[in-house]
Amino acid sequence: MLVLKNLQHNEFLEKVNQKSGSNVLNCYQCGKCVSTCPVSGYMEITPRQVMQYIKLAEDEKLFAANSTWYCLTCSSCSARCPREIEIPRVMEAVRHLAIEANILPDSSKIKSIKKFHDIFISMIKRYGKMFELRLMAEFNLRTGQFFKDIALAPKAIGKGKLKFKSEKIKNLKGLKRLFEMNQKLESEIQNTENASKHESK
Amino acid sequence: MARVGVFVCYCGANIGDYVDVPKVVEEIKKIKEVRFAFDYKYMCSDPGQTTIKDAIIREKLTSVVVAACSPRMHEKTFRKALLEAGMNPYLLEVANIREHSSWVHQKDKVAATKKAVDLIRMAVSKSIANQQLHEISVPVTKRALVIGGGIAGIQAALDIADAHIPVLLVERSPSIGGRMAQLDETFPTLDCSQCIMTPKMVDAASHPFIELMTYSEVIELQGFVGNYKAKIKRKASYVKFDACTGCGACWQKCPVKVDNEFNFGQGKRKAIYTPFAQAVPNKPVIDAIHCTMLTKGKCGICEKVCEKGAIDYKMTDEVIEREIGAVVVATGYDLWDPKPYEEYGVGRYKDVITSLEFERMVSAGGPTNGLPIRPSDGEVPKTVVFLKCIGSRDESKGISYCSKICCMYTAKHVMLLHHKVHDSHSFVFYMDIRANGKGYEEFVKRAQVDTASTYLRGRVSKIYQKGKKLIVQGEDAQIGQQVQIEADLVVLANAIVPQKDAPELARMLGISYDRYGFLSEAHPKLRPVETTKAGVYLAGCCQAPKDIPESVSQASAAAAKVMGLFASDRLKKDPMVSTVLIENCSGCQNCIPACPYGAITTEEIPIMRGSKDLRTVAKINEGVCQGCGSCVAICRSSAAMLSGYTDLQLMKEVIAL
Amino acid sequence: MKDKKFTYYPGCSAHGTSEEYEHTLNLVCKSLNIKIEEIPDWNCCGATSAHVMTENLALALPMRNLILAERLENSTMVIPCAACYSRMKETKIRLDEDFSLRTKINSTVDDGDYKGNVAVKSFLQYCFEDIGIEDIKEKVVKPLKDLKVACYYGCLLTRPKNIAQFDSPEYPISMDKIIESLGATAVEYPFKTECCGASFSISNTEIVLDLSSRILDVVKDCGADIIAVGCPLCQSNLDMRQKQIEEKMNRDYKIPVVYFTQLMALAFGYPKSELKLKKHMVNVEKVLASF
Amino acid sequence: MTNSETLQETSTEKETTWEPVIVGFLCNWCSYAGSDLTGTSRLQYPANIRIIRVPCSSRIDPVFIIKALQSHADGVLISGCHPGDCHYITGNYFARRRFLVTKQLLSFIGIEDERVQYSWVSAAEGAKFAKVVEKVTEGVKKLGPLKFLKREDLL
Repeated sequence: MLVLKNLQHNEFLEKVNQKSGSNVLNCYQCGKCVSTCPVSGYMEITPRQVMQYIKLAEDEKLFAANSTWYCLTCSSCSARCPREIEIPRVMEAVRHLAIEANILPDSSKIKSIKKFHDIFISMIKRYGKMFELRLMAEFNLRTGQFFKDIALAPKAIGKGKLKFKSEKIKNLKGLKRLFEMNQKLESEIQNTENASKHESK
Repeated sequence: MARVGVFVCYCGANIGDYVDVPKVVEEIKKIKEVRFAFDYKYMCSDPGQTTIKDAIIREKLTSVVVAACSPRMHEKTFRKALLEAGMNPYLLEVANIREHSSWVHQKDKVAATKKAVDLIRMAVSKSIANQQLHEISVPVTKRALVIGGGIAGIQAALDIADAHIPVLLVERSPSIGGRMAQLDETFPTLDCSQCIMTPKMVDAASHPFIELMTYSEVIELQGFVGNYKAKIKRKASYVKFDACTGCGACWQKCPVKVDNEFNFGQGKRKAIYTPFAQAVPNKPVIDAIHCTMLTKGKCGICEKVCEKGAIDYKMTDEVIEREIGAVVVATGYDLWDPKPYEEYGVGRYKDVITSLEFERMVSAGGPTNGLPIRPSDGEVPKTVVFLKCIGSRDESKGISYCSKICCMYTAKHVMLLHHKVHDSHSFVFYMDIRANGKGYEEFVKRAQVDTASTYLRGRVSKIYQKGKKLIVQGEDAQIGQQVQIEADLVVLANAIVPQKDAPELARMLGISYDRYGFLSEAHPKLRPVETTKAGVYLAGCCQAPKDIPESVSQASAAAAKVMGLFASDRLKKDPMVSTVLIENCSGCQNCIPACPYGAITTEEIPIMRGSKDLRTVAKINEGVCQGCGSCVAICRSSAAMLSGYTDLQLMKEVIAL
Repeated sequence: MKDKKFTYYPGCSAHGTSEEYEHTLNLVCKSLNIKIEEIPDWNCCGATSAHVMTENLALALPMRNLILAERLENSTMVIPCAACYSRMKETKIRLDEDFSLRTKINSTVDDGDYKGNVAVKSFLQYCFEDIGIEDIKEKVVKPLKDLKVACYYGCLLTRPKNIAQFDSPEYPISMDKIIESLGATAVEYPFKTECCGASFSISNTEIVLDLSSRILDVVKDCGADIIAVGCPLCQSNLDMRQKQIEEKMNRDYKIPVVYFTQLMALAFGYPKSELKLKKHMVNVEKVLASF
Repeated sequence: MTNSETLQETSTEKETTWEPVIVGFLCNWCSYAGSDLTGTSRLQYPANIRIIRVPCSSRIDPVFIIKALQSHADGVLISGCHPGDCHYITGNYFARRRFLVTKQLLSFIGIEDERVQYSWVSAAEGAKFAKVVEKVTEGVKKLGPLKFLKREDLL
């Protein structure tokens, strides 16, 4: 049974609202998002339920679910939401909080999705640009699925779809700095948040 | 020399405990205009009032100040006392030393006392400037104007007329009956709308006290409560109603076919037509846009076939003027256009229809004689999906309010479908079921159980064509899963919205309306049928979404209000209204736009007595004036004056400190 | 027609999977006398990963490009890739309406001096709004008579509606209008903006197969010969993965998936050999044989 | 009329410190009713305010405000119905516009903003009225007595 605490000060809700720019309290559970979402069938907690969990301040439950990682940010839901909630950005907010809290769903799928994004970003960091082939290769290697899409690769390469050449951007230094500074920003925000948390406690 | 009497009340302990009353009296006695000051436990009690009356006579008082509770509480009481002592009641001033002193400064008796003294001093000073005022009384024209011939309008008209008060019932379409005439059966009893409606329509048309004006519109309302002047435009019908017998020869012979708007374009009507079979009056009008005789001058068949010679192509609009005492507005509602729901393919898929289109289909007198069909191929639908809250409760695409009746009529549609097509099945997508009326919840239960229909909680996200079927994609929130239905027909319960021209009407009548365009009542709870304009009342859906019982009861309520208004031959009115000192008036006319009630006009007066040269000055209609004083504050030459709150009175109050 | 000029942001895939998109875009602009000025030293906008992982980086990466773009003298910045376009536009909008956020992120970019004076448009939007159907019609020399095209917009060209601020998020018609102006027929079908699975292409393939198959099914039903797209991800999902889908769902589509620019170039009279049709997995030649 | 002395003497009994006098012009339908509600709900507020009842805030002539400041008032509060709720449909809009102009005039002749304040108080906002009065009183107290405008020959 889920035991509900006094929700007068729902920190989780406040954070999500602040990050997403929408007010989750507007949700009246009509379910149009679920019926819209192309992947809601794959989600452990459907978008409609996500909204409710946020209202109930059940952050861990959400962090541990695959839902926010499966969101494709296709925005079909927000285009149809009668209460004009930017659901993808709510999902994003929850995901970011999960990353900050460093809680991942215990599923290889999610791990591989996250891996993919990590590789992606690290590549940008290294080259300033992205190369599908290297991305695919690196991803498959790191996730130990050496032969995934092996059928596609040669054909794709043959058709010049996937290139071996890799151009770098000139101002890589600047880009590195950009990465570092943003990292700092993120951590600063977290620290201040934690600080405020301690104060409130 | 003014002789003011001051009466300070202890109000038991309410004032006595926190204000040093004897001290107050002692202070007040120092004011030289104060002839008599006296304190008493309960001034509002009989003995209290008696002391006031006696003092008035004994001390020949010129004005009276009662220091007690808020004037909003007992001003009337004490005014009566003055009257009974033969004194003009408006020579009274009340100093509010309870709500404004003893109750709000309970911790500081000295300050409270001091304040009480000041408040009384101010009242005394003002009362000296008070003048004798006399209740205004205006005559009443005992004729009511009812705008709109739907069920609300008809009900109001009948109730008023039954009290032997003449009623002018104005309807802009060719027949009365309104929306209700379009309905098949009505919830929660499933009695046939026509059967209960038609008798009332006939009564209204034949009632000796009702003057029915169809195909007409109210275009102007002048004047004030009890004394309105209404201008009504009678649109050219090209048919002499007095001559026409409604035999129908004309519309049978008319060659021009037009989409039937009464059935939402399902089926055709002629260019000369009555909107529906039971129309009242049962006399046709010619639709000037489509009639070839009026557009091209060709045809003229109806004229030939009409034995009574009732057709008159030369007819023009005429404006009729009537004196009116009160107005009941019952202009009804419109339906929200669901086009913004692109995801439902509204407009792209023929078989996605609105609730009222479905209503016409299943109604016996409708285009398909009561058989529901798929507009695309005319086949009888077996699987029908009903979607609720289309436009309602949807800030993004529609409006944020609940349309109130959709839950009920959808349940009704489910039943009607089941009755007409036994092997059909209904799916209903809902967010909440709102069945808060007598017998409503039971009705919904019947719809769910007796017809074995499937109610699904959730909103549909997408509808698309696959072969002949419509794929309806939604969520069943109970099981928390996406569901898909292969439907033959989809019915959208689209929202109730105000008539498009409701704001125009409101401005013309001088009443207010809300952000949606619904006409506003004077008070949401205690004055639900009145408007802020005296003598103008509301009935039915022009004020907010309502079902039939509510519309009818509000109509009767409005009728009762009209009767109450007409009960006396003259209307009494608070004399605290504005007047113009014409000798001061410069004729700048700044006051005219300042008046919220349009009570101010101008008049020409001689520059000086006997002179022929005229000048323009403001003229205030005390019947219309509500006494806000905007004109007074805006007047540069202090010509406008608000009785009871004159500049002198307020100024004296200000400087009395 | 007076000369037009725009700032061009290719996006990473333009130099990889979708070079035929960029190539034909150039051809199209050439025959419309539109000058193209590529942003010097542009960087990846972060799509589709940055915004998944972090908030600031997802804004900083596009912002750098926006700043570089502002240094060129063009009023508009045009982006072929729907994903890049979406990130870029969202960043712009959020920076423009939130000043503190703007200054915060701006400080992380090398000599950042963001002003917000460059309009961001997808190439589709640019064709529809800035070039205009009429001017496109004028240039058509080889009408694509009775070619039945299913215009597939995907998610990001018209959504989120407050970001894209273009056409309809549910039932867009801009590409259809363009295709019609080329003499082809744009078929009516209900899945114009359903999601193809996008970035899951690599990391979560079976979802992509599932979603893309739904789209291909509907397109097949509506009797289209070919799918026109404006997004490299959609293209690769529907084209590269089509065979896999056919195997998995044992269906038979064989529907070529091309960029709408390729069809424009074709109609503008460029020989097929120049359209890089060979780059597509599903054979295109058969369908376009008659042109 | 020399009531200033009596005023002094009543006040001197308790405290010798200066207490401001504030005149409140309240519209009959919202703010005056609201102030009554403050009373009936026994909410306490500073005793400095002297309330004058007018039918509508639009009745208030700027001259009243100036006159009040010229006589014994150190501050003025004007309060009417919330925008849109005016009992006289549009009265409070007129009042608001007129008040803004008056404010400009007053600040031009050197009257501090806090001395003359405007507020919306509905018939249901007893608590709000108490707050408003506190706010005004505090503001005026800070500024101290209003001297230079005073005149002795009133009327």
